[in-house]
Amino acid sequence: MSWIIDHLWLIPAVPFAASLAILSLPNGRHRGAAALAIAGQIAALVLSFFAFLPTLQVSGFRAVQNFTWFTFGDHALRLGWLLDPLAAVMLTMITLVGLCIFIFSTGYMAGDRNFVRFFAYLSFFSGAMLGLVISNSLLLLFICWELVGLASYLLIGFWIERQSAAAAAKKAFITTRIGDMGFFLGLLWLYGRSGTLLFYDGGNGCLESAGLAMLGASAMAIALLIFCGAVGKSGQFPLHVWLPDAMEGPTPVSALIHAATMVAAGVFLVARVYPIFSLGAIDGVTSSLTVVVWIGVTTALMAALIAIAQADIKRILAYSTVSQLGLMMVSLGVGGVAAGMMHLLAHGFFKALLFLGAGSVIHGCHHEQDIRKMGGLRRLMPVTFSTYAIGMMALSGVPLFFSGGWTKEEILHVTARWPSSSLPYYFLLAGVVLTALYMTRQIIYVFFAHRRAASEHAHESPRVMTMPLIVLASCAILFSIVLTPAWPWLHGYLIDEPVHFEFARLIQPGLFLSLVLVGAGVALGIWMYRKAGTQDQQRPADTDPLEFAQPQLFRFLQNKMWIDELYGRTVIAFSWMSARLSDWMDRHFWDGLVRGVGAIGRLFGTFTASVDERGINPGVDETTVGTRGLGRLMSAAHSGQIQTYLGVIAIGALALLLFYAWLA
Amino acid sequence: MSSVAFVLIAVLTLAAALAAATLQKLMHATLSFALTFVGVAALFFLLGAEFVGLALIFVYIGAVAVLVVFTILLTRRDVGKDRGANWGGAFLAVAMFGGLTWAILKTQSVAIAAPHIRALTVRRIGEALMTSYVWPLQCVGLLLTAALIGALVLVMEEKQ
Amino acid sequence: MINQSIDGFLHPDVSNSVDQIFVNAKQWLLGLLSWLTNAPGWVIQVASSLINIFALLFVFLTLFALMSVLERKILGRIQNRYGPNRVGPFGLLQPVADGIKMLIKEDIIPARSDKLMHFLAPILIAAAAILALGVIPYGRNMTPFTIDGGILFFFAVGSTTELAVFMAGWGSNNKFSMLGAMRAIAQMISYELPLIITVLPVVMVVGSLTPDRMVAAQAGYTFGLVPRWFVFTPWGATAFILFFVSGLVESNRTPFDVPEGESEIVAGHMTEYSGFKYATFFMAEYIGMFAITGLAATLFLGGWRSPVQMLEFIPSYIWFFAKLSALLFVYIWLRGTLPRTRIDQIMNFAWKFMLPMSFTCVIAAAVWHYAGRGLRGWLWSFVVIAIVYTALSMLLDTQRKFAPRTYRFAE
Amino acid sequence: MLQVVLIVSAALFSTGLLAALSRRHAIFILIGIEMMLGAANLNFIAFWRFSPQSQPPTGIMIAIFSIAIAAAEAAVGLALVIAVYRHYRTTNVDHLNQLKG
Repeated sequence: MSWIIDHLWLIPAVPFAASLAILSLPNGRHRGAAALAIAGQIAALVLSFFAFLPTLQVSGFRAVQNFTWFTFGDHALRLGWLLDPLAAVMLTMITLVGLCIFIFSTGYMAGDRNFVRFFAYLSFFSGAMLGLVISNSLLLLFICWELVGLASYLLIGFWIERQSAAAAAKKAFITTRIGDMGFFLGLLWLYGRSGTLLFYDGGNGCLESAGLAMLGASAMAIALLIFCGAVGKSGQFPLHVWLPDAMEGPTPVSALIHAATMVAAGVFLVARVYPIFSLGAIDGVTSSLTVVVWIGVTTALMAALIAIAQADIKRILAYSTVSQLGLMMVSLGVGGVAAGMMHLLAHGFFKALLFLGAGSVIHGCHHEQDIRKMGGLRRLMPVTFSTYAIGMMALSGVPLFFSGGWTKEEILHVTARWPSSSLPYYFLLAGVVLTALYMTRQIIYVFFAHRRAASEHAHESPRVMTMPLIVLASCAILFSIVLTPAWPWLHGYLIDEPVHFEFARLIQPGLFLSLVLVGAGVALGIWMYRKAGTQDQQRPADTDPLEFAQPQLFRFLQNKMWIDELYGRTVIAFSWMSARLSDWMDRHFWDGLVRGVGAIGRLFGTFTASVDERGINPGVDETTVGTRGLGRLMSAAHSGQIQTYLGVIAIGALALLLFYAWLA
Repeated sequence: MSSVAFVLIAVLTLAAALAAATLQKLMHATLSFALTFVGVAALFFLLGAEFVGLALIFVYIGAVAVLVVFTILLTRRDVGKDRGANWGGAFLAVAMFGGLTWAILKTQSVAIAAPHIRALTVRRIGEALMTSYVWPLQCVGLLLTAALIGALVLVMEEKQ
Repeated sequence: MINQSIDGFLHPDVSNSVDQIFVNAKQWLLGLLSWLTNAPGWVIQVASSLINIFALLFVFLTLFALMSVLERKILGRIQNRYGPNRVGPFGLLQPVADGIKMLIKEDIIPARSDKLMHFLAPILIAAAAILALGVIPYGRNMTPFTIDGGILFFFAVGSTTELAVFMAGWGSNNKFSMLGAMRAIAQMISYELPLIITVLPVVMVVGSLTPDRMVAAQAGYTFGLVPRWFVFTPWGATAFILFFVSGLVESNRTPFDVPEGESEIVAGHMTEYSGFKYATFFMAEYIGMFAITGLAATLFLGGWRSPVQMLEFIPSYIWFFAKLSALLFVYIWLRGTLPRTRIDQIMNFAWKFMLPMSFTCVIAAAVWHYAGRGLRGWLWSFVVIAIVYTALSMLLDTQRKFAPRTYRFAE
Repeated sequence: MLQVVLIVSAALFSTGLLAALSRRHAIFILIGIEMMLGAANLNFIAFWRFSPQSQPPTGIMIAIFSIAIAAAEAAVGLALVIAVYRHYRTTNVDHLNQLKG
């Protein structure tokens, strides 16, 4: 299977080709579009699997294939493909989750008019994301990064006729662009310093010792600029505002792009260029990593808090995603690259599961997304409920059986040992409690309690939607096999360490602590929301218990801590003002200049016109008259008789013949 | 013997050609035209180019002449009288013949007798066609296909 | 060529001398002439050609006479009657009587006809038919005129027939004649393509345009049993059938005799001919038939070669004429069996079926050659032909088109 | 000897020219051109015959190709004549003077 290493580009190329093929289909060909997209995805999955195999055989496997894109002067701009454990696991996760979501979408989007377009975009996204994962060049990664952003934009605004969807798409695009600006500057700076953008290039890449040595003191600034991109893409504070709004897109999109894969790209990026971040680390701490930690902590806690007060099922999950991404960032920041990546992978499975479950719920409730209008779906949608519960427990970090529990454990473990400060550790512990709390709240609202308006006529989703749920739920559980501390295979695989089985490591004090914390969160949730949705003492039925108890706090959280409004008043207002100013300048100042230049031009034009009129025209006229006369004379020769022409040709040939004969 | 045959055939060919150029009855002129090419093919035979001669008969008698008679048949309503003799054309033709003859007689390098040559077999022609001339052959094939389609399109009845 | 049949009835030398008896006779005659007159070489050459020509004319005019009476007799048997049996023994002198009748009949020329063309047409058509006979090998060393491009000569001369038919039609200045001529030319042109293209595989496989080489290429026996005739290969069998059908059309024989369909257009281009000119047309038709069947035998049936190794002592020309007679019998048999087709059916058949199948034969022959000319090639070329045949029959919807005719009656 | 052949060819060419120039029927102009082409072919063959032997036989090859091209030309030319006749109801080139200047 080594040929796949030489043809790694095939993996992203297949979904791209599928996307192009789907775009060329006429609008009504739903079956064809779905078949093409799923076939492309299956092909990519198989290829990814084949690419995964060789990485198992050699420890520290890294296959690099570079090529020259173009040359300018002495410089050659080189791009390349890279296959290492990090890329391999990402490939497998993306294609597997993607396949589930593609299949789910055929059910979820079944009645949509723009079904074909949807699958073209999905395939396009898949190709771009796979390309991003296997890039061996920061530039190629950036290109795919932007393509992924484009796919995200197109899919958020998929229901383009909705005002809110269009606005959310625009918001997502612009917000992430702010981060990408930093990323691009970092990229340029890196190129300026090291002269290459290839990660690995036989010792000359920018992540290898020679390249890193050239960075010197600017490494921190470069790292932070690149981190800007990650902040934008992964919805970290302060650029997290776009991600909850992105839930305007179809639910499978939210599951695939805004939960499982694309938003994880920021984390992946940091993990990929980790050598730049950790350059010159003392005891595993650098200033850039410290920034990463604190951003991550802020995001994790803040998003978890906001999630408590949201009513939209998808929005809760979106804030949960933001929070989990923050968790991953913390893990990376404190030096636990493997832990962060493991959480990324596990999160990819269970968050996709949760979103698809939410999609199933929404589908069952006739596109109602407000959890306060649902309830009692447990009996109506048993498959969705059970899989959703698995996802919820994985997200909350219930230990032992759920993949999320092990990875969260790992992260807490790494964070506890961070030498700079122990504050992040406690914040994360609080985050654990909060996560359990808001997930419990959501489950109670949606699946327990009694039925409300939207769930009166709910129904279980079709086979094609529940099957991916079951697959993903199985993944969320089975994935934990390679995560347990007793046999931390994935950990060893990612950071290239030998793995051996040791049952004793399964029993740790941290495990009991998190069990207690999760238990506390769940218990708190059950206690707080036991009577949610029903009238209780003075509280009306449609009021949240928390809102009743702490209206101020609840409003603060419900309005997302007024961050959007803050941006509205500051950044956006400032842009608005400057735009107005530019407009005024344009109208009154620059226009005047342009008009003045125009007037000069017109004056000159008048002059030339008169010259034309007086001097040139008569001359041309005369010439025309002469030409016409000549033409009339010549046209007499054109008798229209073909034989005359033939005769003339014969005369000419004869003359030529005689001339040559005479010469000879 | 061969020179006697040559003179006979040349005279026949030229007489047929002249008939084709001057006969008033279109059908007779067409048949004279066919006869001319039989004569030319016979000249080819005498010159040792059997294959080309046969191909000439095949193409001109079997195809072109039949096409011509068909065309005459299809445009039959138009068999009007020619407008008298065209002395200009005749003069030009005679002048051309005179000029060519003068040039041929003047050129000393063409006053040679036939050398003895190896018989030209079809196999040699075939080998040449399939080796050195394979691209021209393909081009001619393409040209013939194009001509076939073009001719069909030209004569196809326009759909009202 | 050594005759290998030792255990035959005749000694090989005797057998050989019988086989070459005509060749030796001609050599002896020429030697005699040379000795008598001491004439220069070219005179001998002309004399040799003349001997060939007279021999050809004698044999084939006799055969024509024989054929005309035999055809009538066989047709009679097919129709459950006797046929001519009054003139001479078994009616064998019937053609002589017919000939005399034709000769002494009044020769009528239409007043407003194109006299020259009316006169020239039968001559040209007979000349073309007889010329075509010249290149066929009738026996070992018995090819009247060995031309390098013999096959090409055959078809070049054959294509002249179309012009002659046209001359007859035009020169008669008769609507029926013209219509008949047009029909004849249309179907002849249409079928000339498959006729020539089915010869191509043989030319390709043999690598020569000379009929003698083609006969030589079919020498030998597979397993000492089955002769290596091309008709025993899939492409050869297909090409032979296609060639045979095209030959039927080229000689305007039933079931493709619409140009002279008497119920519609009297006698086609021969309507205005009578007497000896009519007989000439008649003769030309038969001689054209001999030429086509002779070529078919040469190309596909091994020419003058014996079908069984044991019977090689029988002179080669006897084998050739046996094959010729067998094919001619099929011609007659078809005439007695099949009804006449319509002109549009003939045309559709030519362009939609015959032509693609002919091209398939060329491809199949190439496949046969490149797969080693053995059993493997045999199977592969069979597969090619079977695929194309099946596809064509599905495409052309033969089930519907060639179904029994349905009739509608006027009310 | 070559001269004789060339003179015959020149005569044929001139006759073709005569037909092309003096005939009024469009078909016969074509026929005249065909005769001129035939004369040219005769020249090619003659030059091949009378020159030192070359492998491949170039003169023969050119003649073969020119015959093929002439056939194509005749087919298209006659189709044009038929199309013209259908449109103008005449094949007399004297009446086909739409391009008169």
